[in-house]
Amino acid sequence: MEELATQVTGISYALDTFYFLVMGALVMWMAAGFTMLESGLVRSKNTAEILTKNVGLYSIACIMYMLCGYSIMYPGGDFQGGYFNALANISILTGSDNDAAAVADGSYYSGLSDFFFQVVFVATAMSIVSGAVAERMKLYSFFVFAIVLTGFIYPIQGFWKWGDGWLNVGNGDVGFLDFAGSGVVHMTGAAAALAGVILLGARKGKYGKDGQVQPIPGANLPLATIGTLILWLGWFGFNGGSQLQVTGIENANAVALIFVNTNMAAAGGLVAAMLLSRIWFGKADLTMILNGALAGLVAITAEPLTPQPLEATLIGVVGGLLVVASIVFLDKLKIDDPVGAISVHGVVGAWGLLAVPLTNDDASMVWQLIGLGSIFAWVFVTSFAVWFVVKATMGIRVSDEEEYEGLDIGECGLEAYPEFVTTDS
Amino acid sequence: MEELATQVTGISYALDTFYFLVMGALVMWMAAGFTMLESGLVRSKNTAEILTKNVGLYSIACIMYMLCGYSIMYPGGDFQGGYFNALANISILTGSDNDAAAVADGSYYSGLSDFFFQVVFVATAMSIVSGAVAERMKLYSFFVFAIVLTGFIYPIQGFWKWGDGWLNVGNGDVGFLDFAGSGVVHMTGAAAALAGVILLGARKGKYGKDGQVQPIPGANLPLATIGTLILWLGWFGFNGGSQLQVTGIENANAVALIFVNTNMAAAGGLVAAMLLSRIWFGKADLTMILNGALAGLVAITAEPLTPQPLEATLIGVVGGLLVVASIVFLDKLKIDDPVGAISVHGVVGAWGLLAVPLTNDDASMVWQLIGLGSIFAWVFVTSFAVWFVVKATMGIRVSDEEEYEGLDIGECGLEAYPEFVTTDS
Amino acid sequence: MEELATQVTGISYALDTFYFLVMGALVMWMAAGFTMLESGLVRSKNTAEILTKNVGLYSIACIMYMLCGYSIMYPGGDFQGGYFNALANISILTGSDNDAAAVADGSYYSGLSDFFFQVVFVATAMSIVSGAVAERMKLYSFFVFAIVLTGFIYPIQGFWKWGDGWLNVGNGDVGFLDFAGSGVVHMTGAAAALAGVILLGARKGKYGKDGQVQPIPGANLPLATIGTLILWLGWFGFNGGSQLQVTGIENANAVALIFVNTNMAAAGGLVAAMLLSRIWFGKADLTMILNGALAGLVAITAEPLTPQPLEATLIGVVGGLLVVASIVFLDKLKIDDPVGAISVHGVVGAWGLLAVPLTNDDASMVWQLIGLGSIFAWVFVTSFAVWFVVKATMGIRVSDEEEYEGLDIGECGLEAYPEFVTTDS
Amino acid sequence: MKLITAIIKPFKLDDVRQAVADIGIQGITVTEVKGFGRQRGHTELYRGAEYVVDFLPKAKVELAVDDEIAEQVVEAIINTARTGKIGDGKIFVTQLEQAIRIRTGETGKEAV
Amino acid sequence: MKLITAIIKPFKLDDVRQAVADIGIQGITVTEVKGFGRQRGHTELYRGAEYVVDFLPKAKVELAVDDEIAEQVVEAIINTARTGKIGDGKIFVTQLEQAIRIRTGETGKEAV
Amino acid sequence: MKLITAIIKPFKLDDVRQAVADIGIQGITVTEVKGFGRQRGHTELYRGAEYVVDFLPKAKVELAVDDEIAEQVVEAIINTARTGKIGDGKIFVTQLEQAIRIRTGETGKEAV
Ligand SMILES: Nc1ncnc2c1ncn2[C@@H]1O[C@H](COP(=O)(O)OP(=O)(O)O)[C@@H](O)[C@H]1O
Ligand SMILES: Nc1ncnc2c1ncn2[C@@H]1O[C@H](COP(=O)(O)OP(=O)(O)O)[C@@H](O)[C@H]1O
Ligand SMILES: Nc1ncnc2c1ncn2[C@@H]1O[C@H](COP(=O)(O)OP(=O)(O)O)[C@@H](O)[C@H]1O
Repeated sequence: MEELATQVTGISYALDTFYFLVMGALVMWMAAGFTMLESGLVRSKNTAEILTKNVGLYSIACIMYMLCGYSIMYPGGDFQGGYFNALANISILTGSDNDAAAVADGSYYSGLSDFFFQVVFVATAMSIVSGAVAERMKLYSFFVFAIVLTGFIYPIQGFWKWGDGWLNVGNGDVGFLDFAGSGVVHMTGAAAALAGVILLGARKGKYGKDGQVQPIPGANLPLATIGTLILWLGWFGFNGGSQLQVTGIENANAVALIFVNTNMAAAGGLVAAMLLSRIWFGKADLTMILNGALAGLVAITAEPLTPQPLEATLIGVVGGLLVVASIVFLDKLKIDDPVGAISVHGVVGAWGLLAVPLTNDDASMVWQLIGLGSIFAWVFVTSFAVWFVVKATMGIRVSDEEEYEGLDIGECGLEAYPEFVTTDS
Repeated sequence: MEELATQVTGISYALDTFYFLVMGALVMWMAAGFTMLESGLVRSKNTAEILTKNVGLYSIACIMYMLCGYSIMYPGGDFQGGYFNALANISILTGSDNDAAAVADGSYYSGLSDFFFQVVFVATAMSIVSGAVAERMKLYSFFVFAIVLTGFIYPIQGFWKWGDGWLNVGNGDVGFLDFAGSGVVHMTGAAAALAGVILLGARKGKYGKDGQVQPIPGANLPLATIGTLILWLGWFGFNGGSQLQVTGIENANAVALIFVNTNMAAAGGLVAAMLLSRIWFGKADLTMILNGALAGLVAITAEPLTPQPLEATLIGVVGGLLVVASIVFLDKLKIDDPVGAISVHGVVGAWGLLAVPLTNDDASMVWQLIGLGSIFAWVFVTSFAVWFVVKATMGIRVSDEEEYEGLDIGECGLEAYPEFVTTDS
Repeated sequence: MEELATQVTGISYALDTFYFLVMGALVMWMAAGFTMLESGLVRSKNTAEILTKNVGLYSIACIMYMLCGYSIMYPGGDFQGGYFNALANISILTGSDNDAAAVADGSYYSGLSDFFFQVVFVATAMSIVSGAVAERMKLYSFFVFAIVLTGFIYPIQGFWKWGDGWLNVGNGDVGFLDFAGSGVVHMTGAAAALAGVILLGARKGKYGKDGQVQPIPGANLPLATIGTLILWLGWFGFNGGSQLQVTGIENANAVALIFVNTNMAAAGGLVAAMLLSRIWFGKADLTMILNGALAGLVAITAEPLTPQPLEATLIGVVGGLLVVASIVFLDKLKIDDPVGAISVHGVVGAWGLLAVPLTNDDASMVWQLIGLGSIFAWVFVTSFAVWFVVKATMGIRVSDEEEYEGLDIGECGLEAYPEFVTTDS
Repeated sequence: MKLITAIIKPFKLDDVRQAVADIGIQGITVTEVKGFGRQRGHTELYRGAEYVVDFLPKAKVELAVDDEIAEQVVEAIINTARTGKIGDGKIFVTQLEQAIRIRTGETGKEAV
Repeated sequence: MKLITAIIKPFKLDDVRQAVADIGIQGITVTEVKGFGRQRGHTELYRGAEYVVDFLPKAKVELAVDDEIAEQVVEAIINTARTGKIGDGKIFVTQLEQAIRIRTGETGKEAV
Repeated sequence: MKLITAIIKPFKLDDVRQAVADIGIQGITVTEVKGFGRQRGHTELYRGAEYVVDFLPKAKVELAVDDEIAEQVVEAIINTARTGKIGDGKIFVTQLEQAIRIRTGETGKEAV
């Protein structure tokens, strides 16, 4: 009997850990999604560089989060209020994990599986930045920023909510909810990107003398499309894994509902962006459509569990409409974002946070606004400061000649498509 | 003791649900496979449009199946014989799922996980159509058809077999078997495609004045190849998930055998198509080889569980031979199918159905033919009618100029590869 | 009670089987990774051929391993010392699997799931070869070699270690460890590749008259990048599945640690290669960076379980540094390897084996060297012999004209990118 | 000898090739070019902003021919390349001082 | 008539087009070419080995113009295409015997 | 001055460049073109149907040279581009009225 109970506990622990690892692997796969999406939406002469940026930032995020980010964000019981004390809590480096006693005590999955799941989230946040600053930023300046964001800026605000900080429900009368990170992950990435873009300026030639927008088409739309579909797949892990546990009827049902809602929100966002694009511009602009699907995904991320599937679809629809409008609007403000990252993850991330109270009574609109505002403010201000320092020291923008010639030659010394004849652009 | 039993039930339920969701996610990934396959096999000037079609149809399929398809196909106990009564059964919209009582009653996975798994199947069926009508069909006419197929045509025949309708084993002396849908999904897609292609006609320039075939090579074979490999991977979910349950030694063994057989059939189909192509044409025609692998997969889909691995390989081999012959033959009939979808999913889908009795005694050849014939007739006739109405009202074919210039500009307003210099074709 | 115990056993068996199948599917996905990586690193005129090679070899590997490879490698209890007796043990063909009695006896997952997991490993080993001999080898000669390697050469050395042969710990005082196959899989592939490359010679124009290296840039770096990210994802299955079991707290923790270490080693390898490339060449050479990530993965494969995450990172770092140096060095020796496979899988595979004793006391440096040497010697010598015979009979190298014109036309009769204008190279 | 350069619509290339081959021209050289002229390009759209792709793909056909048949060749090109719609293109004729076949070193009439 | 052929830096193409349009030239034909000249190409790096991409992308602009305005056109091109840096390119002028508009059959001045 | 236009096999381009550079030519302009001639293209196969890709990739080399060295340049090209096999290509020579270096405005001999 007791033996059986032990066996059952071992199975339950294994299932939750395995579920967590599979979900984490799906989120890791999102790195490939961002990489392809961005490499499809830049010009061919900047493609090798954006590829380098993406694989580089993922690796840097993993290393920084291991070295300090994770312990800042999840300081655990020993946390006394000081963020940097948290650096002491580096058990992740010693690879210790739950033993039978800990499991008996209620730990239902491997601590390392938690680390794995969390680390791919940081990388996601950082990936958002790379698209927005594409085609003009210095490679190594970008990496310096990546170190700071993934090691410090992200974990600190992550701690506020998920690390049981002041924004967490249960701490007093807090009613701020962000299930899988519309705010903590997506809006964070967008806020950091926005700060960077403001200091960096638009790509040469993007805005004409009289302010009109001069489109700079992305070079390879099949890549942008597979990137979007990779993200869509990975998002099942992103949201589905955020339930943190699958065993038990309720948890299993929850994960299933999250999968369905995540999928429906993306479908809704895509169709909405397609129709709006058709009505507004007269054409089915594929890049807008892809952004619409991503907007649906971002929108449902803050609360994929309380809406019914039809509601989830509508939350996605609003996301899809918003993103199209936002992209056009930001261009009017001359905020040049080659892939639409700020609109998809920032504007729609905010929408996701504000949509939570519509279906979840535990959230209050006031607290959602507080959460939104404080995360945005923290990330934007600190990021601005870091970008500013980097700009003042290393510089953040390549020379005009390098921008004209393409960053591939300048930063990577090679071309992404060396044999293909391209028109100069 | 009882507590332990409850815990075990919770784990079992979670494992089956989780398995179902993972399999479903793999099938969702097939959407990316079709998208890449098709975007690699059309000309560059029609690439953005086929990408738009694929992501659009997936989203439409999800929405329509949620709104009515699922309840038509699985009317449940309340079903009284009238298809449209089924529309009442829309509990999916309210997101209710199995509670402890239902689980005690025998529900072993989340109902929503079932919906998730099913919805990605509909999308698969519809994806098959988009390839066959590529490079000449109007975008929005296609989407109108997608609404009807995914909301009505597919679910009704799906109900016949999987929704416990008249084609289901157990209903009287029925001996029709279609494990994962060689007929219900693949041949359905192909029949709808065939009806469309007949009304649509061939691409300009595909057949010369004296009837000879003038090849129109696909623009990007690496994309076609990764599309095929994505489909191969996704098919483990497609067939493996159709076991519906993994817990218990027998189920687990069954899922393992399905994985092995699915893989072997694809390998067999690929090698067979390669050798036949080598002997017949003198060259290893990559596009035929890729179709061969898909043919192997379609062939084994009707029954991946009773064949031994070696038999599965041979079923795939026959599929691979058939598909090459079928593609050449359909071209003789001037049925222009840019990606070979009708051959892969239709001709080989039929072969899959007919191969079931070879290894499974529960199926009878007569009933396989009845099933094959009735599914094909239903889908072909209704699809033909719908295409016909769409043609008479909105039109289904773009103008000659638009076809010449490419659908990307006409339908999407942009180009898939704007910077790359291409030869006019 | 007994019923409950049976149920629990069924769940446990199902979870381990399911875990194994999911891990196997991830490894199968690596086939797509190699395919994309290689198709991105060759010239456009050889792209269709390398795609054909990759999908073909995967299929051949599956068939040969089913026919005889698996039973040679895992002869089971009946094995009497003669390798070819093993051919008798072909229960895989009859699809029998564990019954309740066998499970009671300790079989904790489906035998077919084991076959599935193993078969994708062979394909991995063979994939390594195709990259190194790219752009000049005859297609069918390559396939002949694939038959021999996957059916015989690989399984025989695989038996030594994993099939409980003379290299396996527990057999006397053996202290050779290779957890997931830095040696058994990766170095094996590299040794076979090296033998082929030596007999094949360098691509025309790769080395100038005075020995200087004349780079032949790969045509499509986004493909190379997504290939690398696919491999990265698949590697979680490769290493994570090699734990063979996930149930139980210890196993679950082990799998989680393996995921984390695998990820960290890749990140470490990538960053190390990037920095070395920056310092040495002055630029962030993307192709080196991608090889760096793969090197990290190969390095950790021999022992992903005993290092702490930080140690895993450092093992990856050394791999990343080694691979850059090795690629430059092999070019000095005029060993022409278009994708760097020999460096990534051979040189770094050896490093992986030698790194085991650093963190695992069960391994001895002497035995690691014995294992390394005997695997390398066996594979290199037998492969050399096979290549030699193939060369003497069918020939292994295409004619100079075909090499100049590209293998796509010569072997496949079509072009990978027929519409795109490319510069002649 | 004359060097005849014709800028034509790309889809007329096969017909033109056929027509000049019928007259006995054995070789031509074709370049993909972008034409700017009275015929306008098309409008594209990207993320809500329109822009004009103002060139049109054209094929430039170059033929070196003997003086005697130059006129005939020009006629043949006009007849086959003409659609009557704007953008049909231009033919330019220049004097060719010398033509040499690299393989044989033949010059003049023999070379083309 | 004259055939003016200008090899220019690609990013100057729009300006040149504008300038000649201002003079009344209604059509031009542009080809992407590789230029080798005093201006050097750049160095690339691939897997540790350097190599020189020794050509530079240039745009070749061809215009058939009436004799009278030929000089003016050449001036306009020089003025707009000049950056003063090495690699600005060349202008070549040849005699054009005949120009024909395919659509109408017009020749000479009317054709260009 | 002369404008020398050579249609050659692409893989001979480097040799030709070297050869004319040795004579002192400092600049050339190269275009990728498709050649149709006595040399036939190859057959491709797609999904069971054969078709002929009937053009061959060729490199068109254009050089503006001073009259005095024109012949020498033509010789050099012939010597290096010749393989003796069909398809070696052609050289065309036309009279160049004027050549101008955009950067400096130099004309004639100085410009090339
Ligand atoms: N003066 C010119 N010099 C060189 N090329 C020209 C000239 N005028 C026209 N072209 C070429 O001819 C093509 C067709 O000219 P266009 O004015 O559009 O119509 P049409 O041939 O009917 O007069 C242009 O796209 C351009 O390539
Ligand atoms: N003799 C020539 N014949 C043909 N094209 C030439 C000649 N000389 C130069 N060019 C072209 O002009 C371009 C610019 O020449 P270059 O010598 O680099 O600088 P610049 O124009 O300042 O003299 C070259 O890239 C080449 O395309
Ligand atoms: N009359 C011509 N006018 C323009 N280009 C020509 C002419 N004849 C041949 N060419 C070009 O020269 C190339 C070689 O010609 P081809 O007849 O194949 O062989 P060869 O050079 O040995 O006579 C052709 O591919 C074509 O580009």
